[in-house]
Amino acid sequence: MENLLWLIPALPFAGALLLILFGRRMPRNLVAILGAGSVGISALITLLIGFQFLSARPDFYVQQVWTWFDVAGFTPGIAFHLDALSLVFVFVVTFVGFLIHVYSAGYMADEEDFARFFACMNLFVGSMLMLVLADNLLLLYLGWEGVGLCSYLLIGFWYKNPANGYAARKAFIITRVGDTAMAIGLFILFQTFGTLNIQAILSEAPQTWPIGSQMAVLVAFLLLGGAVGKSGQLPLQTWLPDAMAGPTPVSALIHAATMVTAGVYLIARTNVIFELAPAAMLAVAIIGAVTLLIAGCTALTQYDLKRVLAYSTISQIGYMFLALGVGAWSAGIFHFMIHAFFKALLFLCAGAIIIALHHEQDMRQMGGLRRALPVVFWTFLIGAASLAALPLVTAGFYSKDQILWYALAGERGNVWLYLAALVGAFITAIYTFRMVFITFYGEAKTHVSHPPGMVMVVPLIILAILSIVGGFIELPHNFAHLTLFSDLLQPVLPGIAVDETIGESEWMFQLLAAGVALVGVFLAYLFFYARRTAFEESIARSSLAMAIRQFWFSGWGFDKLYDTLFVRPFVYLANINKNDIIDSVYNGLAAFARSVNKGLSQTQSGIMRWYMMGVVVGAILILTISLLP
Amino acid sequence: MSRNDLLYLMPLLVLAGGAILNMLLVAVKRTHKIMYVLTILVHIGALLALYNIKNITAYTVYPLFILDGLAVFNLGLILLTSLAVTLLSYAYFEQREERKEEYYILLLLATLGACVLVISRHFASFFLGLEVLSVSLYSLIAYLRTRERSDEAGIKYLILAAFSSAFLLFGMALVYAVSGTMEFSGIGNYLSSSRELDTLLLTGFGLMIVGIGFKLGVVPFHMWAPDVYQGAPAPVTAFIATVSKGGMVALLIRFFSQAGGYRYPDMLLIFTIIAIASMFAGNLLALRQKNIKRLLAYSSISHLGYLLVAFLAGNKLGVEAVSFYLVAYFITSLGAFGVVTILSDKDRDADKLRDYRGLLWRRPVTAAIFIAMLLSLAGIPLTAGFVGKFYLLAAGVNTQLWLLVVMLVINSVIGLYYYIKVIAVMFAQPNAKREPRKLLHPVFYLTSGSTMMVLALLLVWVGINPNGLMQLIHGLLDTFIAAR
Amino acid sequence: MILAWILIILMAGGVLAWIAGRLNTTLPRWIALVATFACLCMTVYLWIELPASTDAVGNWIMRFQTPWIPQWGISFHLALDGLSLLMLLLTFFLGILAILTSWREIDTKVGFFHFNLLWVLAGISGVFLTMDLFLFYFFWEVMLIPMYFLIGIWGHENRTYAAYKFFIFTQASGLLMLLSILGLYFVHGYSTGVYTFNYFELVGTSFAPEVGALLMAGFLAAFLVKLPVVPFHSWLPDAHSQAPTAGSVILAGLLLKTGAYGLLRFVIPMFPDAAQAFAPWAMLLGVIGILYGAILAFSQTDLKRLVAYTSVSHMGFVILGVFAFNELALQGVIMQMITHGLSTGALFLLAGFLYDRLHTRDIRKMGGFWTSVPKMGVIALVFVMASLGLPGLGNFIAEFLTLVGSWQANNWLTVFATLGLVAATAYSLRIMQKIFLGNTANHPALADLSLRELMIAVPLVVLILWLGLYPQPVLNTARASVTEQLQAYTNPKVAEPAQAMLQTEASDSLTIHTLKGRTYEPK
Amino acid sequence: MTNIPMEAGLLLAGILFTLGLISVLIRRNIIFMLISVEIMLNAAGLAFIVAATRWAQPDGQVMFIFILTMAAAEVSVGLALILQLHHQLKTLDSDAANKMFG
Repeated sequence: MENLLWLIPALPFAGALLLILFGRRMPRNLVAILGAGSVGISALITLLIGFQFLSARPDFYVQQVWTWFDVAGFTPGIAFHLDALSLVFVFVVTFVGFLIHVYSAGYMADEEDFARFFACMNLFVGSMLMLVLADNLLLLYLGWEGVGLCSYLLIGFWYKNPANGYAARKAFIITRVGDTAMAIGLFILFQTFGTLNIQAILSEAPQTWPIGSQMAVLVAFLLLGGAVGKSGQLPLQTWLPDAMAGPTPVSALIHAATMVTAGVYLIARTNVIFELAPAAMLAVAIIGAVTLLIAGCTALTQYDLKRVLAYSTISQIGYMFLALGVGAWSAGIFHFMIHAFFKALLFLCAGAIIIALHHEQDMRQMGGLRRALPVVFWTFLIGAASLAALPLVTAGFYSKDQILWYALAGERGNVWLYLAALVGAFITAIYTFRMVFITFYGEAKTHVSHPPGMVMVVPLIILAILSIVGGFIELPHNFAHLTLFSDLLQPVLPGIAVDETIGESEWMFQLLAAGVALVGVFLAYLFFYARRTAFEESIARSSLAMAIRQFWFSGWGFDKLYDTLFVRPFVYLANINKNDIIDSVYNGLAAFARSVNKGLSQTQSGIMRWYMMGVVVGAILILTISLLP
Repeated sequence: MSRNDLLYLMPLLVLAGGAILNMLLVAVKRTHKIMYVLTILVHIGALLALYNIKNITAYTVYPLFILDGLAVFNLGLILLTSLAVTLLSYAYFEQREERKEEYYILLLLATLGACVLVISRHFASFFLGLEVLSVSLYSLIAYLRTRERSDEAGIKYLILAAFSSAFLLFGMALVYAVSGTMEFSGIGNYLSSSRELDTLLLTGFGLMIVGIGFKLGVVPFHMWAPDVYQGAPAPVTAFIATVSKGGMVALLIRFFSQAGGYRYPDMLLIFTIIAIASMFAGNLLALRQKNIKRLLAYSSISHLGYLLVAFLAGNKLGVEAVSFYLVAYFITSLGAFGVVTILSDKDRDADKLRDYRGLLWRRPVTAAIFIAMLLSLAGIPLTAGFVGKFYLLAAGVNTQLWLLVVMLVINSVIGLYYYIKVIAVMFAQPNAKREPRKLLHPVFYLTSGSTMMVLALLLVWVGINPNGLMQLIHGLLDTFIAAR
Repeated sequence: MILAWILIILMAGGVLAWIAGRLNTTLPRWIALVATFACLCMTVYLWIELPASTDAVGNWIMRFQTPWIPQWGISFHLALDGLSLLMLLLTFFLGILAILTSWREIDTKVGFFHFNLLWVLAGISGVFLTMDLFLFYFFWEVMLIPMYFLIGIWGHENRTYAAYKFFIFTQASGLLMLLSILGLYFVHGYSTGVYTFNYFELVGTSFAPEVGALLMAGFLAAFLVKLPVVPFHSWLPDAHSQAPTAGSVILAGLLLKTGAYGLLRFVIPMFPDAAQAFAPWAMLLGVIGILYGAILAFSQTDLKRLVAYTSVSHMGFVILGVFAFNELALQGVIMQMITHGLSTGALFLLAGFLYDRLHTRDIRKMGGFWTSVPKMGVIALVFVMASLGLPGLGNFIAEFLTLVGSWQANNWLTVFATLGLVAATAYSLRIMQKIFLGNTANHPALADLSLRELMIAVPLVVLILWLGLYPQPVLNTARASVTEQLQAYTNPKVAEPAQAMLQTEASDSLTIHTLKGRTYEPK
Repeated sequence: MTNIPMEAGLLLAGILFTLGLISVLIRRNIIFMLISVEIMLNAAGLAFIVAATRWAQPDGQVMFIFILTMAAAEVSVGLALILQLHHQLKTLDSDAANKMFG
């Protein structure tokens, strides 16, 4: 069965290829079937292989399809490596991917470039699978860049609006900055180990580098650079909100569920190196913590439904980074999976709303949709609850609680990280329910014209179920103590040691987390559902609040900062040098020759006596030279 | 004079006799065609006579002449070139209503003068050869007397040439006064025996360089060149560019090596300065020149500069390089001026750049030949000019004249600009309406055309397979051992 | 002999095409196509038969030598190894595309055009094949003149200036190389008494360090200008943008590669000491080229000029890799030569297709073409992605190998070179953005690619994908050459006795060469 | 004769030569220029004779005869050209003959 491994990425690729070549001539149904079907079969194969994997419990399956190239002992293969970690990712990618494909068939039904959309989506799924299944870092890099390309293509899907194109370009370039760091990391790894095979590196790294060695830290930071770029973390997060220019299923699949978590995958995949680099671990945790706060605050102020979700994604990935940073590997991955479910769900719901309201994305134009779109409302509510981590019933609670706990009690955790995460959880609850209240409650402002069809609703329901049920496979040890998920990951990701002194009081912190979430919901209710009191109003209207809101709204000014620091100087430099200053050196030489020519031409005056003078001068010069000693 | 002397001087005697015969013929009846054929026959006769003595080891006709490999080679070169000029001349002069017969007499005499230069080993023969050449040239340059430019060119050349001859003669006199001999080898012996150089002697050499430099047209004695090239009829220009300069180069090599000039750094310094100045002045002056004949004049100034590089290298390789380069340069110049000759009409020579506009589309073969010639001047492979330049560089590098060699390279680059400028003009779109000029019967162009074809083929052949020529030069120069 | 036939076919084909051009305008095209295709077939045949001909000397698949100017030790000496073979394949492949793309574009003086085209190809093939330095210089120049005509006659509005610039730059640098060749010739002659231009004999010449440095400088001048390396690049944008499409394809795809080839074939093995001393500077030049070219590319509004500057940027990787002196980097360089030839060639072809339809190269006048020309858009996308180094396409393999290799030689410069990838993203995406994305409102609908154009573009796509996913055949072919060029660097201790042998057995350095060639055992 | 040193004779020749030289440079009339050149040539001839006297050889005198002959030929051609030029330019000013330049 594991021989079918190669089919998992190959099928979406094949679908993409067919769609690129013949898509324009195919009927729409066929396009949709081909697009969703190829991913669906991949999902099925994943299930089959997954069952076999779970029952046999090998450490991993490896399948080499061919040797990519072989130069001076550098022999990366087109080879797939399936272990528990990749299994989780493959599962999420294929299943969520399949659901979103199905959903898209409805969502994009009126689009002209139906085939192009599915081709890109399939290409994306294939690349993403390549990324998570790669057995060496170079192949991973292939997938890594491949998903970047698809992200570019899909953000700019509605290419006729130049702004979308620019957003797509921004996404590509900023992630490329991170990729560059990652590439340099690969160079070092190759130089040190003579291979880029992940397993080989991971097994040799501890022998080569002592803990905290400079090289390990350097490599870890470089890989982190790549991860940060892809996952929209500080300082390379600015592309992700703009990426919402793409169709909503794209946002759901690429910019929420899968691609943006590639950074998480990368760090988890190379956990051994990070374990060797405590400084990098700390950096991961801090980046995560800071990002989740900044993005959360920004999400509070946004009015574009998709932008709120985008910032929320950044923030949630911040949690994952935080988890990875404190060494809670499986907690991070767990949150990734749960996040994939509920965030995809939220995006798809948002998509349903947007299409229902004629591509209206501004929340201020929404309201009262609870009645008009009941299914969407309920599923959205489930997703929102999960995002806000409402205690006990939602999957989000279980995954986030774990992170909070390890941020404090893990051996690398500390109070500050915990506090950041806790505040983040609070903010999350507020902006999530702000969204719910503004969108679904209050009076209806826009008429619903396009209620979603079955194709769109079914994936919503399935994802909603997953957003609740998903959490029950991993429960805290003082509460049913179910560790299916972390057991699965055990061979790949090291467990985390807990500081025993705090360990006693875990329940207190769980309660605190739950309380914070509930308070957040309540606050959102106060501010955005109920009529505001004068006091609340005065807070909201105070100039300080306005300034903060403005600052947060702009994403903490990062765009402006980068604009002035990098983009403008680059464009300025490029533009003033458009005609290539070096060229003028050569033109100057030519001009010099011309002016000499002009001067010399004067000597050819046509007057005979002048010529004679020349002869005489020559004679004098010659005599001088020959007679001087 | 012994029988052998006569045998060895036979090429020159044939030329002289031919000139007299022509003269007599003119007196009897003026027929352009017969004169033309006779002149060709005289050239062939001289060449046959030369072929007869090709395997000599240096033979001295005491005291004036020496016939060695260098001499034979240059005689052959000059005779062939002169023959080519003759062949090109017919169509050119036929369409002009002047008295054209005397032209051939003068041409033969000028050739004779150049031949004398090439084989002389004595001031007297040097002077005689030079003057026979010069005086014939005065008339040749001003031959088309109805053209005002012709007269201007003629008078300029006359006064300046006489002026520089005076320098040359005065220099000779000083050298003679000090050394007591007028034979080159005798001067060499004197120089090698005397410990200290006399001021008068140095002055003499310096003044001689003025005279020689004038004839070579190198800086700063080059200023006559463009005016004379422009004013003279195109075939005569070709003759000046080739035979007149080539004869002087041969003489310079002989004089310099026999008199032992390579031993004196001052002399080398003077020639180095002259070489570099000629390259730069020639090329820079040509840069924006709109008149093809002037452009070629400037180009020839710089080419003489290149030639001096190999001359300064001095050893056998250097002399070989000079000889080879002369051949390449002769072919190329003849070809280039030949094209000008062919394209010229009754009233004026085709010397304006705009006359060549779109030539590649109007007259593709002529244009192709001209392009080949220009590329050869620029030293691009597949042409003789490339091998020649390669030879020069090899000689320079071999003697490690790095300064000169680098200057040569820089100047080749500057030179490229104006050569390809002419080429670019030729493949530009032709002007919309161009009056087809009144031309002679095609038969008249047959000889000119076939001469040009032969020259073009020769150019490419030497460019691709220079073996034969190199072996010939190598073999002939065995009898001439250059001293350095 | 088959090697000589390649040149003969091309040259004779050129002359035939010229003559045929007087009869009608289609015949020259077919003649040119058939001639080039015949050469391609021969080369492919050689490639496929490669393992069978291992009995040839060392890693040299084939040789042809006949005296030319024996007095100077010049012979008409052709030899084929893996590197040359790959370059020839590229030459003829792009040659065919160039002919096809001119099918409709060129309608004046068709015969002469194809004469020039075939002679350029012949010159380039000669450069890739010849193992005699005089002959090398000969071909080096031979390829320039027809190219000059191609630009000067069939080019765009500013063609004369561009043609001058191209010609003068390349000539100037070529002459410096000629000086070095002569210097090498005499140095070798003095020390061994054997005066020859034979590459195999000259390659082991030893000289004083400063002499080596000077001689190398001459060679470098020619190759760096041709490559081109900033600051000697300024001929390139003009020449590329003004040339007709076929000319641009050949310039970018092939002519630049002769510079890279020269570095690999001559500079690296002949001047190991001088090259090592110069390496940091060379790599610095490479990095400057990568970044400078990218910045300039970003600001261009003339599509062909933009692509031209991307070439400057990409060629920076070549010199970076060459002077890293390790197999990874060199293999990367060879891959880069091939893939850049294909991808940039393709971009120029696209520019030609667009020019054909719009009669402008100004990207400010374009936009939103995806709607009407989706096929062209997809193909453009592929090559834009190739140009920014997307994995899965050939250019990625090239750039990655180059960078991995150069990392081992110089960390900091590699970091900056890698930053070039970001800049590459910026300018590459700009192409997509300005031409295919954006508003369609104020543009006429264009016709999508015709069958002929698809025949040109699709093979390129297939090849670039193939090179990206399974480049091993190419790498295998190049491997032996790469190890040979690096002989002096990889095991310097072994090189010493080889040097000694050379002096004792100078007349028969061929045998030593053979020994060198055999040290590598193919797997 | 023997008590006159050679240098004196050469000095005389030199002075003559210089006079001719200066004259040719400052004259604009072509005929005068021609005459001045003749003076220079004759100065050279004088120098030859002085030199021959020093070595008691006839060669110098031979050279002088050659020079005279040549000068005569030159003048005859020259005068013919000058006539022609005068016919065209209506002047003998050498500076007027400057139609070709650059």
